[in-house]
Amino acid sequence: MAEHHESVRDGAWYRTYVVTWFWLLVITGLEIATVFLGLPRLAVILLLVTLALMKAALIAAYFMHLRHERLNLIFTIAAPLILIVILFLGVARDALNVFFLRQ
Amino acid sequence: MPTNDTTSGTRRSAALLGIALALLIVAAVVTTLAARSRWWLPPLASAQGRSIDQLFIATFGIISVAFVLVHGLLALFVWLYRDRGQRASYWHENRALELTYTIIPAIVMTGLTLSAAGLWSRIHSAPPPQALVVEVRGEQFGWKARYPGPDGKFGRIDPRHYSARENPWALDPADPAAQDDLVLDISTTGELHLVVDRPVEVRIRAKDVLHSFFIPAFRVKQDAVPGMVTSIWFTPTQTGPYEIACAELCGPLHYIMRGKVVVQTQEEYDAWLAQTRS
Amino acid sequence: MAHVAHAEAQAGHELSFWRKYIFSQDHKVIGIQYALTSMFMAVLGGLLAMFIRLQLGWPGQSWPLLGRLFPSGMPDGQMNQAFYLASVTMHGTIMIFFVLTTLLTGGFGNFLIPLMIGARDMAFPFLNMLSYWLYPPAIIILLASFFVSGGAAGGGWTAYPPLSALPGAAPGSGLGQTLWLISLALLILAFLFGSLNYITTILQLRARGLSMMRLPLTIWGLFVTAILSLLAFPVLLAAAIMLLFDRIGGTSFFVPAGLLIGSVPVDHRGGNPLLWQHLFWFLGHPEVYVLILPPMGMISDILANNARKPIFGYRFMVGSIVAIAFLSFLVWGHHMYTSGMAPVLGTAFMTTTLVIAVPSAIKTFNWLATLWRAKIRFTSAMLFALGFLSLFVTGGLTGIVLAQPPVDIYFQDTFFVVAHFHFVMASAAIFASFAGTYYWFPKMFGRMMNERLGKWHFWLTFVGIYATFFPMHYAGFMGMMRRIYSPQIYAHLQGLQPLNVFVSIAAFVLFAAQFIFLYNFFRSLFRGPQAERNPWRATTLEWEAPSPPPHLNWGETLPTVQRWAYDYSPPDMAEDFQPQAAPAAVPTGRSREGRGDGGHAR
Amino acid sequence: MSEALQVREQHRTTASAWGGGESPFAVPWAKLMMWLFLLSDAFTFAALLTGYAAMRITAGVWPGAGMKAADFFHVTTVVGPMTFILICSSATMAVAVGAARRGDHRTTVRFLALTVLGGLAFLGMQAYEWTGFIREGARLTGFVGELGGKIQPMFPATFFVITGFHGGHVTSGVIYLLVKTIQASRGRASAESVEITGLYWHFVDLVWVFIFTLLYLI
Repeated sequence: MAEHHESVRDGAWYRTYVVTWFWLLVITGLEIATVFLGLPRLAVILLLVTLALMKAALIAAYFMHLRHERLNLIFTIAAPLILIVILFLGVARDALNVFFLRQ
Repeated sequence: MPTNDTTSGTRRSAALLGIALALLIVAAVVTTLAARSRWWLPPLASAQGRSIDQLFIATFGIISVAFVLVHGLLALFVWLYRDRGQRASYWHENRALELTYTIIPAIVMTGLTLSAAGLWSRIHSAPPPQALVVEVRGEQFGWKARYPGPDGKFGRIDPRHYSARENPWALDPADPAAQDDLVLDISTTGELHLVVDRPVEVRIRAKDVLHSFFIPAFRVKQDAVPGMVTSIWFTPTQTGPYEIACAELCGPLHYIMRGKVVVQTQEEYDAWLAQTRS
Repeated sequence: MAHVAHAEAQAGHELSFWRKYIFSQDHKVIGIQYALTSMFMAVLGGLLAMFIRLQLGWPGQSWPLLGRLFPSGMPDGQMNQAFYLASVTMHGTIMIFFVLTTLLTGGFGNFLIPLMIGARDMAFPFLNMLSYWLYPPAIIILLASFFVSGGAAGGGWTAYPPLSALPGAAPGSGLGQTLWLISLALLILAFLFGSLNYITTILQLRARGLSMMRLPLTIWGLFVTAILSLLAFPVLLAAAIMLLFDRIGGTSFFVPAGLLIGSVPVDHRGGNPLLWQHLFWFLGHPEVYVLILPPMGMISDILANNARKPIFGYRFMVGSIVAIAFLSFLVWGHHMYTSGMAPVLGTAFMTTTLVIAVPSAIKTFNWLATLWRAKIRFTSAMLFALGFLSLFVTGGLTGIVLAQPPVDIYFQDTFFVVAHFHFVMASAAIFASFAGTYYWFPKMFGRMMNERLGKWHFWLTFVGIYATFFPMHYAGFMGMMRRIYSPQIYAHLQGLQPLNVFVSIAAFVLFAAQFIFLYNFFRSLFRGPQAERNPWRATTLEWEAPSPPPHLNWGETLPTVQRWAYDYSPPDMAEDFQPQAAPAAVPTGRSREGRGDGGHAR
Repeated sequence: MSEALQVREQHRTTASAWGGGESPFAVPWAKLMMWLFLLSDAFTFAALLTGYAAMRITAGVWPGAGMKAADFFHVTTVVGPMTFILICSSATMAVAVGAARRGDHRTTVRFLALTVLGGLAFLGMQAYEWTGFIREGARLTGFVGELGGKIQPMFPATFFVITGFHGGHVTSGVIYLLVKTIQASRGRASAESVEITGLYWHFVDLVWVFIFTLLYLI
């Protein structure tokens, strides 16, 4: 039932995983380095969020095999995530307002 | 078979429902007209309330038209198309019709959005510089108010100095600006005094839980949120006494959390202030 | 598929009574369990409403007889404030979460989904059983809170902190509030299990030929509802966890520094009460669509069936369900216009809220167009469906008033809001449930309900609802606040009392009328005439199965679907309906334009 | 529409992926259900993290004036390695899934066991990290001791609640994996069920990516 396309030849089928694993570690290293580089605050935040999103994408795409699923499943999983962004933006914008109205 | 209602049963149901829906329209119109004299918005006493009432009346007109239209059509259809042995038409798609009743509501809603957005931003604009500034505080279960002293400054607050009798506002005695602040209990002994035709900015605090500062006659409502100072400004236009209510559930005695506000002329207000301070 | 094989193996031997009726994995039994439990809770929630109306109609009046029944809540027969607020809170909580959500998705959803899509059962029957069996413990915990010290939660169904976070703030904020949170968390888990099942089942287990654009709108409503629950309830779960930590662990998610309860300083600092409102309404608004989308679907099917006419504008109907569902996640802030939320967000939320009016209008006019040149059969189900249409419009229109922040300044937290949501989501959803019960009762139990009693029930309920809730608009105009124990001390609310007395009496009549339904329901259960397979001559799949359907629903083979769900009165056919699974009939004459799929695939 | 057209339309419907009778995604139902569960769980974590963001924004300075979150944690010595271990366990899980798909039971069991070890190591280090943080004065209610007045009380509270919630997920994941390992060693775990276990485990890792970034680094 669980037939999937394999993108790598037999014998080296774990290569994708090793490569993914390697990149995840590299990005983690970069993340930790970013904190200690003393960059401007906004740059640090942007950089860290970008790196985190990249890691998440790697995990979902390769470890969770999302890349090898049908496109409609990918959309089904990814589309609702936009709501998280909306929730975050709404709450964060209002939290800023609360900050300014603090007594 | 239960589906085969007798023709007279269908006819009776159709007639009843048609008449009921028609009566519903009549009843809604009649009671609303009757309600205008008894059960309506309290008499208006603020400047911004005019625009709010106008927007409300406009919206009310729009929804009344829609109410009558839909119920009228419904009454008509249940009567006209009751089962009389005819065959229903196999008609289930008409792009032009559907687009019509997509676009018309869309236009109406756009209009409402624009007018309401304009009014909303006016209500929440910065208060004019000559505005009177007062603070009110909601607590279980009453309202207190604070006027700044002659220095025009509100003193610092420190909850550690709270004392129900001596220092109900928890003013910090170390702050010189706090020495001359005027604190009133506007639920029991005192009243919130405002000046007619002079804008007032009310800063709203909460001592314990959420409350909501509600003056029906001014069309003013703003929650008192613990930990922050919300504010609202408006211009009273009629002298006289009005009442403050709490509109946010704040505990068992929420229903008695009432306050008093008095709108006076500038002279009366000055006299009151001088007398109270002394 | 694996589960079917498993289920078939199970069907081979007789199940014990317990496995068959109590811990059953059959979706039909679970659906009926959900429905019956919800009915019990509805009576309870209704009773609480009667307490509220008793107090508001005659504040200060003593009722010695009731006082003897409820010595703690009504000492000397006079209701105390804490008991009043507990009634208000529990009425809301029970009706929204424990009645309507469970009845519509748990009851109708469980029963109808597999039958209407031609499946043998849910994708994961065991999870389905688990979902139901989280519900009774949640009820027990919720009801137990009436008997703890301080009584049940009294902070309203929205449980705004700090009132709900600080045990000292009110009698109901003690243990009662904690139990309320735990009970709700259990129920959220039940909804999550249910939603997982519904979505998977509808996506994966549709019968051959039943494409998404051939689904009956009931299934569309339930499907989209399940998605809403799946995505929105976790947010409330997270908020409930935070509130529990605030109450038990001493954290301060929702409690800022410097608060004093009486003159006792509160030992919390750093929190933000508005955060709860955001998270709560991020669930809360989709939740009201959880209560209205399944009714919209059910009503569409019942209208089409009894009008003997295809539903008008099927594609727009599906589109508007999806649009409403998506928009429902973007409008949560319209509950917070006066809360101290940033004004710019008020503008944004007003815009999204008014946009929702458009798909709602599409649906209303499509229903009306369905009735045009129809052949209407006035069964009890149809009467309730038409009643739904009226209530939905009446309640929906007042939503346009409330959506505008400047106007909402005045109406927020007044009885105008109470009237609005009692029309649009409470009454309308209850009408749809009644319509659904009259319509699907033959399929559920194999017996017919009494139509005469059904009509009496309809007329009393329809008139009762308008008499109860329409005058509440006027109380709102006057500025009567929600959740107040008595309006008597306010100058602006003088002259209101006759209105409140009228509303209370109407509410009592309305409540009493529901016993006609209960009598009809239980009498028909045992005494009703036997129902045939397809008593309403409907097109959808559930009517292909015997009444009541056997375990696994279908015989040897699953049905194959040939056409869309609304082939009523097709031209050139003697019958005025053609079931979805009926083999293609040989045409008798001229060309048959628009047949087959209703023009969807083109 | 003629009869022929109708027949053709029916063929087109039944031939489409969405035409019923099969999964439109070509995945087994249990796998779809796991994906949906993870989606819903993502919203729980998102709400918690949004709450955390609201706390931070409202507080202004975080965790206190002139301090960084990273000052309180052993980012390079403990939290970094924790992240490393979780990524590794995710990789071993992926290998186990790949092996299960090929019917290579020995490799499946071995790598599942490795994943369990990774999970346990992660939990152990998290316990160590919590202990250290508590020893510095962190409590659920706020900091105690000399730092007490200078640090936002919601700093330790959000930390404990969010990492605790994640730790709970890891713990249930370890139990889930343990069951799967035993089943696999007896040859009773299907490739599909191992893959579904894997999805859950990778999700736990994926959430940690955000927790690591938002709680420890930013």
